Amino acid sequence: MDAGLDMRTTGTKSDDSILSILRLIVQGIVSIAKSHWVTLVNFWRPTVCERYPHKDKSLDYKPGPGYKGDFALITDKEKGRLRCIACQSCERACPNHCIRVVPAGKGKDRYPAEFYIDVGLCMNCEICVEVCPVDALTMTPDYECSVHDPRDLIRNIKQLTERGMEFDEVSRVR
Amino acid sequence: METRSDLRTEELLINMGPQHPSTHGVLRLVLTIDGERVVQAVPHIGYLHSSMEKIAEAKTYRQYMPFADRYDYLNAMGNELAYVRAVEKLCGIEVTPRCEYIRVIMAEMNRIASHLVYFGTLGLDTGSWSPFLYCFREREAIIQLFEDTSGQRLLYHYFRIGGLRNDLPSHFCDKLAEFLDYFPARINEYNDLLTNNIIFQRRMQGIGYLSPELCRRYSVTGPNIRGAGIPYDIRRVVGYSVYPELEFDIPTRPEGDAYARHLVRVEEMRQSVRILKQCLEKLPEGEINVKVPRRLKPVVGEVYERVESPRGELACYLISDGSEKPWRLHWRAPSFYNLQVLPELLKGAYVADTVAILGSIDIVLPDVDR
Amino acid sequence: MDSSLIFTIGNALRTWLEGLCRAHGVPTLVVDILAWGTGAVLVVVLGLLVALFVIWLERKVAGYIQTRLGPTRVGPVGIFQTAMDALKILQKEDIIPRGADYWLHLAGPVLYFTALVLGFAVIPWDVKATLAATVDLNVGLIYVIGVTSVGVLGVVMSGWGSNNKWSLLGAMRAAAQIISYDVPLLLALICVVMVAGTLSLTRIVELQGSAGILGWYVFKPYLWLPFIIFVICGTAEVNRTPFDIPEAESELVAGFHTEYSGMKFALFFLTEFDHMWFVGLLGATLFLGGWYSPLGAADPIPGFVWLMIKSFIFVLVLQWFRWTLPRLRVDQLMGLAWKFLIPAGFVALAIVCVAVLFI
Amino acid sequence: MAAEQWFANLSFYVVALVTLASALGVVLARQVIHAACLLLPTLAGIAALFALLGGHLLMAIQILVYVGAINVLIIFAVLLLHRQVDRQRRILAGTQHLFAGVTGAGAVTLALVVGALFSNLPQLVGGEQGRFGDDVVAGIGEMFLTKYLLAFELTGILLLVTMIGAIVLARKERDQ
Repeated sequence: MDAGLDMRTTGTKSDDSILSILRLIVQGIVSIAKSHWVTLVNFWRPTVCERYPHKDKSLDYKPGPGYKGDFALITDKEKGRLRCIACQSCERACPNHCIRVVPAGKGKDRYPAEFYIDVGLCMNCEICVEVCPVDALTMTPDYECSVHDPRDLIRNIKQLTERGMEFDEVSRVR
Repeated sequence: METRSDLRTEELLINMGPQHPSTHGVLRLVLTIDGERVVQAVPHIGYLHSSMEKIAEAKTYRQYMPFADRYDYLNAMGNELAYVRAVEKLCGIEVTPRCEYIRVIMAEMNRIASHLVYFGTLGLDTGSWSPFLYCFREREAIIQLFEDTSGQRLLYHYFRIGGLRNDLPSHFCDKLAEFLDYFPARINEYNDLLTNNIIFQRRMQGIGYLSPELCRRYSVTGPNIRGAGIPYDIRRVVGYSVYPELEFDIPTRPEGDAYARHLVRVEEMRQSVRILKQCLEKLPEGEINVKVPRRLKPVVGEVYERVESPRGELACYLISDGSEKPWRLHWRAPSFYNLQVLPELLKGAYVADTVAILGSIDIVLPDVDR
Repeated sequence: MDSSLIFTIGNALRTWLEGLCRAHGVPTLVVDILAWGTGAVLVVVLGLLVALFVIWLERKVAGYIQTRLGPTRVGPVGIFQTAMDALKILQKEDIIPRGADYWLHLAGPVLYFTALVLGFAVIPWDVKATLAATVDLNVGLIYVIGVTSVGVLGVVMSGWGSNNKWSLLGAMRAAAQIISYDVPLLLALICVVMVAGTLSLTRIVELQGSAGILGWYVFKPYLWLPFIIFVICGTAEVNRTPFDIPEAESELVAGFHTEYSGMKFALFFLTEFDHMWFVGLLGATLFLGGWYSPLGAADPIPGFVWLMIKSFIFVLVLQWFRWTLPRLRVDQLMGLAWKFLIPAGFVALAIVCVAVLFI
Repeated sequence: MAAEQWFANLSFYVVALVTLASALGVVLARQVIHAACLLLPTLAGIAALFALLGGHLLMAIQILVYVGAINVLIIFAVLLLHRQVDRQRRILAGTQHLFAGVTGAGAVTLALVVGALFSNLPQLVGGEQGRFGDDVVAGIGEMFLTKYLLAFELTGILLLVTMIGAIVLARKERDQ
């Protein structure tokens, strides 16, 4: 078996005596038997598949809080309006320039008239959430973002507000 | 290859890649082969070039953080560590002990995950399919912990300048301890399946010989140089972070062939388990973040910060001109240097060895091209 | 030994047809030709169906070995997955690469498939399987080896005809491999022939059945070494891991069938899995007592079913090999054949000589 | 029995035609690889002729040795050869039409003559069986070890010498 095993490189000499060949055969059989034992053991181990689009109860996976998924804008439930003050910090901080905020109103009543996030461009770094001075923007454990048309990846203020209804605070690791 | 002068066989010029299942990405190797032997191999790189270094010049120090994840995607935590340490050194920021320990935990977990991918893909390269799936099963445990901690599964953006995104989740230490308990037994199992398998041994032994001399000439680092018998490990040589407080060995093998490199990586996984166990024991309580100014403006100057990535010496070279953005950033990416030695290793190898040798030096193509 | 119902019906049909022919003055040859044709079609159809099943089995076995599930979507436990795949592959475009040698590109898969189907002609399915295409050739074993080794020509043709260097490398490897592994395989089979004293597959099975389960050749200690050689060479003949170097996804990008698509690819695919089953059939015939039941003569299960069960044991073992072992290198493959298996074959031959003479 | 004779004759003509046509192809093919591949139906056709004559052993051996081994080796050699061979053959191509005509005519004549000779095929069916009875293999084996022992052994020695010679020729020069 060691025809092409060129020992020039390692400096050791290949030993061609009958004894060493017999040892090689025995060693080979033992090692191959061991390998087969490993696969046999694993044959009976539980499978790790998660049949993703098929959601049955035991397999339905939900990432924990703090997962960097789709975006949401949090609504201040007491005041009945978005927390966002359209300060555009997130827009400036985003490394990929995938956020665009159109502010409206003046002073204390400043609010976002439009809020676009291009999820297709986003790289889930969460910098925008961190720079937000009023904790208005959050990333949610929502990970199913696939669409047929890339234009559908641009989130607008309506979608973001709707998703944010489930959240009172920024989603964080606990 | 010496043949008789009157017996001429045709030499074949053959393109391996950029679309080839075993080049670990879009690497193109132009092979001149004589029968099954490789006469000459020329790697062509750059198919994945993505201006990772140039991007830095247009981003602030904080904004560049997520990009640091992205070029060596198997070692995202390690890349972040290199970048974060470089910036902190530039700004003179000292992080808390707990933060240092968590960073080391993350880097070592990432090292295990990266070596598992290496182990599995080397199995694929040599024609064995099952190790790949098994390794990914074990890797999944680590990835799950990363996901619970950083919110992402591959490109984490978990480290921050002066700290971390958040503290560890409550179940982290128990889960990790559980993993560390069963993982060494699994390594033994996979050794039985692949490493000690006689076919695999015979395929890997004696191919792709890397001499210490060659390592020095091409500045090969990481498990590759340790497989050639030189105990060169940045964790020991520089002793950054909390590594001097931890006990671990630098595994080396004297043979210098592909099999030696493989054994070194397998042993490194065990050493990482050892480091992680100590880290869990010693993990101090306390804050994870220190106060860092919102607008980060380091002084004019430059730093060169080295860490040990699973592929070798990973360094971040930063030059600051005093503004919010780095004037220049350079990655000393280990894969790039390790790949350069490939033509030397492939001379006289079989076509089948080509993929095995390429697998054994363990490159990540985005890391090569950046 | 019960022959199965199908064969009984077939034989009755045949007798009736012959009577009909005689009554109307039509030569009975017509019935013969009809029977041969029917049998041949039956065997080919059976082969294709089994190939679909073996592919499904392979995916399931691979799945569970790798702690996955394998196909689950089409039909219960995904049993119709491969049938659907076959339907899909039928609709695919038949791509012929630019610069390819059209006729060789076409002839390759056809020859590969034909060579295998020819081999099925002499497999003894059951004790009275004369209706099926089974021919009790008195040189059956040589015929099987000869015919199946023709398949490699198909591989070489497609490798050359694809105008792809990887395919060419695969073809060259395949040619070298098959020629090398035919030698130890023949040596192992000669051992069986020496014990049986005949080359006819039907006779070999009958000889094994005469002494109950212990009469099977696999239970004769002096035939263990030939049996092991047969399994190893059988794996090599069907180009499966660890001997799949002509295909070698990770090196040669699937080798000789890289450039194939659609039905031509399906032919390669089906033939490969059918070939595996064929090796199982051959192994069952030569070493595991063919159609004989391990329970003895009073067993109501038809012999055909037993043959299937035995051949699928081989198939499962080959699949287990595949999902466990890494691939050999080209020189190691040759080294294994010439340095280990052929000497081992001669040793086995010597042992069997002594055994035949003195036992 | 007339029907059977008719069937046997028909089979013979079909097989003979295929064999001759592919043999012609071997000579006329423009590319070496095509010629080598066309050897396959030629040799297989001869095997089929053996089968029609009842010589099953010869048929099996013909397939095993000529088709399975020698033809594969020929193709293997073609794959390894330099492309120059193609160019040399193209020089022949100028005279090809004349060549084709002559060979074709000859082959058809030959086919007719052979067909006429074998038209009483059923008498000849069972050639081997006729000689050795039921067990052809044993019969031929016995012949080898008795009547033709010397020839058999000499052939063996010749093959051995050839093998050693081939190994010596193909051996690589040892590195100093």
